[in-house]
Amino acid sequence: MTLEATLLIAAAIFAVGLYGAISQQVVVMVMMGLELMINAVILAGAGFWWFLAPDPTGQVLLMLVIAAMTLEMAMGFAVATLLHRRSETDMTDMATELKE
Amino acid sequence: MSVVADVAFWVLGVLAVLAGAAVFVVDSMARATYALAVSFVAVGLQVLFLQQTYVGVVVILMMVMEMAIMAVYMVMFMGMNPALMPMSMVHDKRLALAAAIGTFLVLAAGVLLVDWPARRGSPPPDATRALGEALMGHKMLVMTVISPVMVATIVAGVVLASARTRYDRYGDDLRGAPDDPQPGGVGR
Amino acid sequence: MPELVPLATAVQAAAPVWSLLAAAILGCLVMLAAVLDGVLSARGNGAAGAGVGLRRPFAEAARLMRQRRRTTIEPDSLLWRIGGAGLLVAALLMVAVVPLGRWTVFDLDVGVVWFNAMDVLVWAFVWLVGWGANSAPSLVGGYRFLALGLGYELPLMFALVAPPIAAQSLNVGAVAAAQHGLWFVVWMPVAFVVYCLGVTAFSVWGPFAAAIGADLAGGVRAELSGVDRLVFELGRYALLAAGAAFAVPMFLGGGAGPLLPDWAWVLVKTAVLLAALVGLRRRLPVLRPDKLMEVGWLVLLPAVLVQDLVVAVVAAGRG
Amino acid sequence: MDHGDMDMDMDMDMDMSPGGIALAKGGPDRDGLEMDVLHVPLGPVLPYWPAGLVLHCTLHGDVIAAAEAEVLAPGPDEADQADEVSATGAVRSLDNVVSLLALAGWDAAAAEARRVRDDLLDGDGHAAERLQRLDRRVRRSVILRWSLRRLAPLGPDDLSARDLPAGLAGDTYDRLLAMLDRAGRGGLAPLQPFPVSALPDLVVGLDLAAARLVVAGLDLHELDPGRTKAQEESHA
Repeated sequence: MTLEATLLIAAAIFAVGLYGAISQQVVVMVMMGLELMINAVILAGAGFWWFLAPDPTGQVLLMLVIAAMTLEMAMGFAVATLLHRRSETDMTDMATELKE
Repeated sequence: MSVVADVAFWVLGVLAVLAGAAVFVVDSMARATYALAVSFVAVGLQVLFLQQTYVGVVVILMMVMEMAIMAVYMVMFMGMNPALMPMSMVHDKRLALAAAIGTFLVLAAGVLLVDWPARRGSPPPDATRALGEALMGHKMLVMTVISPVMVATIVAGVVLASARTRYDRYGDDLRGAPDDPQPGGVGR
Repeated sequence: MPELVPLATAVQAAAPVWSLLAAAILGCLVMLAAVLDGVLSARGNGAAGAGVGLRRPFAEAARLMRQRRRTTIEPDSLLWRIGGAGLLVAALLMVAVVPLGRWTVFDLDVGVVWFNAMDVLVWAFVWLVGWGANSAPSLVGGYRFLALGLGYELPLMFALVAPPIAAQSLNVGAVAAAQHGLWFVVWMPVAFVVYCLGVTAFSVWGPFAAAIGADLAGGVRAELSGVDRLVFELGRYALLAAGAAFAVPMFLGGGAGPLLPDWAWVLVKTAVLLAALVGLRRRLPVLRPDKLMEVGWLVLLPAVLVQDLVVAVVAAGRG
Repeated sequence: MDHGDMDMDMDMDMDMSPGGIALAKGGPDRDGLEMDVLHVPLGPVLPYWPAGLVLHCTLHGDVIAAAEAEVLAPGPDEADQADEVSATGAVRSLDNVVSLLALAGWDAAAAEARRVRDDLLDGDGHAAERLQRLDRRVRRSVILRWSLRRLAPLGPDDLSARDLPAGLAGDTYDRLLAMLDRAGRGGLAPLQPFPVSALPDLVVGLDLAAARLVVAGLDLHELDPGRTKAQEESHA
């Protein structure tokens, strides 16, 4: 239960999330990859707080990260629904209207 | 006592990583979603071990509810029926794997090589009360920024996602009874 | 290496002996609820005497134990089993933070938030039971439960917020101790009613039983048979009992009361509230999720927010 | 950035059918999304459902997107139907009241209605007085009114367009009260057979729960199969 252990686990989760975010084709699965990455950030933040700087006001950053994760998910679903309705597909490759 | 805590911490860590990996390996959408939920619960418990009880329990609370709703979206968008079917819609898997392993190695090297400083200050006796007073005290700005952003997200999410808005229900002058196929609960 | 003082004491108290005792008490409450439900429905159907009602739950349990398990085509049996057994686990985890007099299995300083996290687990478990069977009625039942959840969850969360505001702590023991003068149920009636609705809702009971409705051939439990069905039913009773047990420290003054010792008062109050909740089942028609959604957001939520405002003003006033 | 050697190792073969059941096809949903289409027949034999009626529903989730009604039995033979019409009329109306109350989830009132129906069937003396008590109890329930109000409202023009009897006017709550009155009056004026072809568009757009409440509220005694599919093909 040392700082290195916490950060190693967080790095592993981050790597898994990165793999998912890059390799998956479906918008919803990419979002799950992003979720895992933010999850790793939360764990790393908690580790830093406890082992390095247990400042009373330090945890507010984690609340901010959790809020950011929720917002990202909500907007992700809204965009995915819009995408699904517009172009009948949710594959990231086909959704390339903005690309010139 | 701390030996049990150490073992439990490591077990939860490995569980979080394996459940996270399972999300992209497993075939059925429901299993992928709830593997992610298990990964989050494991991380939440780990944060609990790191003495931030409120943050840990809130991570569990929020993520399980989010995964319940995400399961609805997964089934809706992926269109899979509950049967387990081979589903590997990935592209350039090797590139992704290489990137992921590379990142992990870089991060692990950083973690192990940097000599982390000693701890500055001592943890507050009651971390939850400290968090509460911080949120309501010096860090009030965080609350005043997050809440309007959340409301904006709710409104934007509904506007983006819904196809049939109030002008379709009430007509252009927004008066009269809504022509919904089924009546709502409050008579609007 | 900084040792973990606060958590160690919390986990220390969770020696296995105490958790077994908590499980046993929950088991007794479940039996009380099942017998009471049997008697009420027997009397409701005009059956002869209460004897029939008394034996019904045990006869039903024996029948389900012997019944061979039926299965469907391509079920997701892993998730199906997890969902079925999960209700009992969630109920046990809820009871862990409830103080029985002086003893608590898991005296967490954010016990209220822990209870809320556990009742959100029930969302996942009931949907998994619906999903796992791979059959249309049970899948529709699972989605109905989520739709109900969107209606009752936020009011329930804000109802759970009111007592900690007055007690100025999220620890369940502290909330119970803060009611020595006046019980919270007296000056937080709206929060108490919404809390009881929430408890009935997350145990898929009474007016919130749309997920197992008769119009869906039993909805989520349509394909459950044998031991799975028994575990699911026990889970529902256990959730009802756990919800009733948690209401005692939150709204009904914990162990406070004349004559009897405090742990006895906790059990008596839990049993009384459990009996009231069990009585709800046959008396009210079922609330359909699409109807409840608007009522939840436009009626219950503002009411509970006003209740929280009143409690906050009083708590601030008292300083 | 071009994709370079896009090694699409997509191995999604299209004709997968796990367990021998074909995958659900997608269909355009009323919200512009693409929803899986599920064909669920609300079968001839179903609790709280008129006997012999089969409603082939096409479901988007649990919303009925399209329905097609059909009557299995060729139609009751005239012999047994003639004699005790009044008792059967009232008893059948009470059967439908039992169905509606049970589908609305109100077990206590459904059990009481079932007891009143049995008393009425074997001509018990104070069945009428119990029916009065049931009627008062149903009218007093606020949640039942809130639950059934404005569900499939039928105005006079809707009724004439679908040539339905005038007794079915109003929404499901009015029809429930009308059923109770009809049972109270001894069901003297039996409704003429219900044209099954009118059923689908009453039900389309509702979810399963609301649809079953509406069907139970229509007080279906006899079903007029109208022209069966075979006859329609021969005419087309």
